[in-house]
Amino acid sequence: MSLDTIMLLVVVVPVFGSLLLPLVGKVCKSTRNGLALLLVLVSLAGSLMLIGPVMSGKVITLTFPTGFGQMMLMADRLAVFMALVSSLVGAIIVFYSWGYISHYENQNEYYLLVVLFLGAMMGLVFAANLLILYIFWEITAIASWRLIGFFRSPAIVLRADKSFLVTFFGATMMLLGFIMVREQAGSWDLPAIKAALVGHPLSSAAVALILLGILSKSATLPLQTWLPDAGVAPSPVTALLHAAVLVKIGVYAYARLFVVNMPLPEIWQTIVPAIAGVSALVAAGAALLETDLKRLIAFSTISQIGFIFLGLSIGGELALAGGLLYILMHGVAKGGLFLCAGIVEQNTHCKDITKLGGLIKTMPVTAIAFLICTFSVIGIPPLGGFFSKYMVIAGAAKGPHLWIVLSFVGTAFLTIIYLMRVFVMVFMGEPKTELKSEGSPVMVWSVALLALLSIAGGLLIYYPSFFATEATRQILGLIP
Amino acid sequence: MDPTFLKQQLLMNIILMGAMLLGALATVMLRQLVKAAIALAFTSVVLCVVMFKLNAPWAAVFELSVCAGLITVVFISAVSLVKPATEEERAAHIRFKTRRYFLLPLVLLLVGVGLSYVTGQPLPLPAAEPAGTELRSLLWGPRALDLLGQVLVLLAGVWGVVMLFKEEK
Amino acid sequence: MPSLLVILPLLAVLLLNLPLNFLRRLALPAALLLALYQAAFALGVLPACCAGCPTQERWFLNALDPLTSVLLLAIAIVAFVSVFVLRATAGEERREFNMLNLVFLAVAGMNGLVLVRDLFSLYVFLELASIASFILIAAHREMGGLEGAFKYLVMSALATMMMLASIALLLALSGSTSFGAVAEALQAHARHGYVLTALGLFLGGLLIKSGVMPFHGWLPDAYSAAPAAVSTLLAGIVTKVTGVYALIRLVLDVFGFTPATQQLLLIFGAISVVAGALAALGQSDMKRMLAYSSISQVGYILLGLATGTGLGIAAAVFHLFNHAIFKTLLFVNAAAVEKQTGTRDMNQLGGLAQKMPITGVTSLLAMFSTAGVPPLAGFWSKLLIIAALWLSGFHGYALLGIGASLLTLAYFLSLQRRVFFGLVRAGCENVREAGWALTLPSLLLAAILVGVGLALPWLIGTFLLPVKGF
Amino acid sequence: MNLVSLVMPFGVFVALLAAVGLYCLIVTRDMLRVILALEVITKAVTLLLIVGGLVSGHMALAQAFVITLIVIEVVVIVAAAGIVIAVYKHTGTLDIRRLRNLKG
Repeated sequence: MSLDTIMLLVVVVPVFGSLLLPLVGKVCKSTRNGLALLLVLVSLAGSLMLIGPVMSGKVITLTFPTGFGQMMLMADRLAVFMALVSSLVGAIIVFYSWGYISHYENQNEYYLLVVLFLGAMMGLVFAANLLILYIFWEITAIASWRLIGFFRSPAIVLRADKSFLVTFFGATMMLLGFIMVREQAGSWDLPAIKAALVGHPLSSAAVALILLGILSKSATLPLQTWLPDAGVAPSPVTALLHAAVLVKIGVYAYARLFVVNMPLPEIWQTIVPAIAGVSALVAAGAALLETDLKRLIAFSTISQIGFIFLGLSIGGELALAGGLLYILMHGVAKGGLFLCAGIVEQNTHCKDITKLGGLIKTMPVTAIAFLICTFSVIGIPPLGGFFSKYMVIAGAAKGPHLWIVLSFVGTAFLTIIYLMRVFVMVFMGEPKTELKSEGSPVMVWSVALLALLSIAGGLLIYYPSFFATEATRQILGLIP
Repeated sequence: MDPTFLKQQLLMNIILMGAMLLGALATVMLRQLVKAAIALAFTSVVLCVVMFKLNAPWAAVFELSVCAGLITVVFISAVSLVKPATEEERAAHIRFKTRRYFLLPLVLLLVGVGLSYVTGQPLPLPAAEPAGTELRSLLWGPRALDLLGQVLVLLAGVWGVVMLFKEEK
Repeated sequence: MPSLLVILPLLAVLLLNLPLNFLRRLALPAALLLALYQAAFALGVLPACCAGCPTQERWFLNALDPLTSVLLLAIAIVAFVSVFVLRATAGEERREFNMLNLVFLAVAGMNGLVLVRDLFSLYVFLELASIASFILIAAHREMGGLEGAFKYLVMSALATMMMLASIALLLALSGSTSFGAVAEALQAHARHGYVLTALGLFLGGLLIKSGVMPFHGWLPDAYSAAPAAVSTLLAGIVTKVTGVYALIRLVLDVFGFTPATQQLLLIFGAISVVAGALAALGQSDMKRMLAYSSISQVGYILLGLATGTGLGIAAAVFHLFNHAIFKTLLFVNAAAVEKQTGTRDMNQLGGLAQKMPITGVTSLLAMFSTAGVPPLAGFWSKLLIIAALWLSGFHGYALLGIGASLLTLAYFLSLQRRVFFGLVRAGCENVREAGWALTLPSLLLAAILVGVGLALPWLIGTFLLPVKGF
Repeated sequence: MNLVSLVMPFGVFVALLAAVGLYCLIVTRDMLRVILALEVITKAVTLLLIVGGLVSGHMALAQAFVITLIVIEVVVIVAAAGIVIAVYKHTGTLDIRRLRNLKG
């Protein structure tokens, strides 16, 4: 099998395979669950197979001749890195769903949407054409809309609609920005655009419009409002949406568009980090005041996304590599946090942290997994989160904007406070609710796996950081 | 058509069209619908005369038989299905008529005055019809498509009558 | 033979009404067959049309071009579907037969309208399609239908009088009413007041016919009060052909793009896009919301046309086609919902997606297509319209169009939330999927939407010629 | 002689006729009178078509148009009358203000 076929399969198998799931589900439920996982694993396996070739410096491309000119899929190190992160976390989430979602109705719809979402994510990652990027971008929005409204009560559906409208607003603005790019560069294809834009920086209006789309997707100020509301979704979904994939779409698009292909004018290297800084700080403040467990973690996500944006936008090899590494580490750790929250919610039927307590006694594995993931997000060595945070801050400190760096250091301290507060209130102290035992084995295994990955990410930091550094060098054109 | 001939005819035509306008006003303002329908028929008859004078005999015949005749019949039968107005309604109609129609003369005056100021660069007359073009050959030749359309429209009218007028059991 | 498309419905009407009892039962299959023939014909000539091969026929000289064949295809599809809806909803057999006859006549009128290249013949066929629709709207003789039909009739009569007056003026100027001769005469005296009066009258009539804001008063009434099959036909294609298509055709072939026409189209288009969407947002009757949505989408078509570039025109025509598909689909589903629950009031519905999965999913596809969510067909047409506006320098209007697609999504999400999504409402527990006569057309239309959407990047170079290489 | 000055006197009367019809259409509250008003406008347009034929010298063409127009006009009027009568049977009145059921 040639490499471009593998790349195509990584995208096509989950996207079209997901459509089969409801049909299979009508016949046999366990087959459907297995098939759902299998589809995601195909993506994961495909991404793994692509590591070798891209690390040896290859860029895999696949072009379709169409009426819009060439349309391209492309796999470079950045894309493969991102595909690996999302399919890895995605596979764990689907696995966790086996346990979690079995209590609810509409399971067919659930698996269809989750797998479709992951497939669209793969398509987005490998897209080297603005139109393809946009199409997959919107498919993820549709899937997450239905997933947020999964429980269907009026208030929940209203919030789902709200989040869809906010992201759709951003996306349409981005589309207008793409049209402007098309007008300026004469092509929808990223390589062609890159070539055409050498020496002609992109117009600020186009940058601002595209940035609006990116910010809305990654729930960054001022378009962050939908994300805490989206916490009404089933827990694995919020984990998927927030932590692992959805918000990273925005980040990835930023890297793909503005770091790799359309270098930004100097001024944006101040504006974007500043937006990220404000967003991180405000969201951390909000997290400090929040008492709803899932909303709190959502605010924490908004805050952490700021770090990734800082790494990607400030310039410099170290910060950029740190930003990429952050995507991985945050995805794993935040996914773990959400899945733990899901277990807590399902067992106690309560999301209010002031009404919880002492759960460590009956749920030791969940509690420890939560603690490990918390440490990773906070950035305590030797966990994975420490290295990425260190690289981002250190890289940013080399830059000219000390005040931005200081604000991020402040945010990092706030992170320690609000996350430890959650842990203490939920798992330590006196039990305030009826104590329940651990969740189902599948769910507990999933969180334990994510916690182990967080540890492994720190102990074996050499491999991911080597990958991230290589990807960065390719992005910056230091190697071919 | 000879323009001087037209000029001679113009006065006559203006008188006729004045009569048409009066007919139209009567159609619009007469209280009883039957009378209004008859006023419309009168308007049609005058229009028919105008057409004759303008050298359009076939169209005039159609106007006379169909518009002045058939449509009036349709109208009067429609009106006859409707209960005659009560005393109250009549009184109300007279009261509102003056209030509603007092602007009409003003509007007409404005339209007339406005139009009489309109002048423009002269537009040349198009080439005249080749001699010998007859209505018959025209209708069955180049305009046969319109005839087909007419047939279809009449069929639609048949179903209109069937579906809208027929008493339901 | 394009003239068959007008003659066959006529023959069908005449033959089916011979006094033989068994013929009446053949009406439905005949209608379906005719629609299939027309679809096959349109698809068959489309490649030749795109290649620019002129056709010689006595009545319809040079009638076949891409615009015409796309419209013929859309007419065939919508007619096909509404015959199904008629079967499912008409009730009494006698009435169903009468309505079928009128559908034949309406289709003949639309086909003729699409094929003619003469102003007066255009008027004749336009009236034919309109008259058939008035009667169809009033067919059930219920108060709402009668009211809608009367309003439509009055506005439509006014509009056709305006057009006829314009035809008379143009006849005096050019001595002919064929498109070519009139266009020539118009070019010679482009800026004369007399010509501008004629143009204004004609465009005004067409704008009323298309239901563009602020001349839309009749449209929501006619759409919402008509019997289900009729509103499907009306919203999907009749008003689009009699209004929007005629506008596109005349602007392209006769009137030409002057800055004045461009401004006119842009302004009315923009008003319709925004005000239509805002009005839709406030509706609680399902079909009324769809009607306002229709007004808004017509606005997009006008915006695309107004650019006057090959890209914009192709996009406008494509959107017209898409609109025929997705709006028909939505009206079919509205008919299914009304039939199964007995109401169109969205506040009394809820959670129907669980009870009527096919209706729910196909509606969702149609709504997303309307709102311009990829990868459905509506996305591409909207993208092309916006891109055409932007590339022609109408940046404000492009921004407006993009913003309004957000409004579109907002009102459709509200519809979706109130009717299909959400918890099953009390009183809707026993609702089941409507019969195959309604689900089959839904599935067919949804398949077209998705198919065209997915295949468009490849179709675009073949069938939307001016867009090639965009 | 030119086209504008030839059409002008006729044009004025056509416009006046149309104005009468339009005015009535706007102010009347009687459905049958709405149809009468439409008829008046139609008369104006018929006259304009004949004038158009006259000044362009294509009288036969104009006559063909007028004949077609008259046929169509009759059908429209019949349909309108049918609708009005049906409404009358429902409501017992011709008052156009009763047609306010559909709103929004």
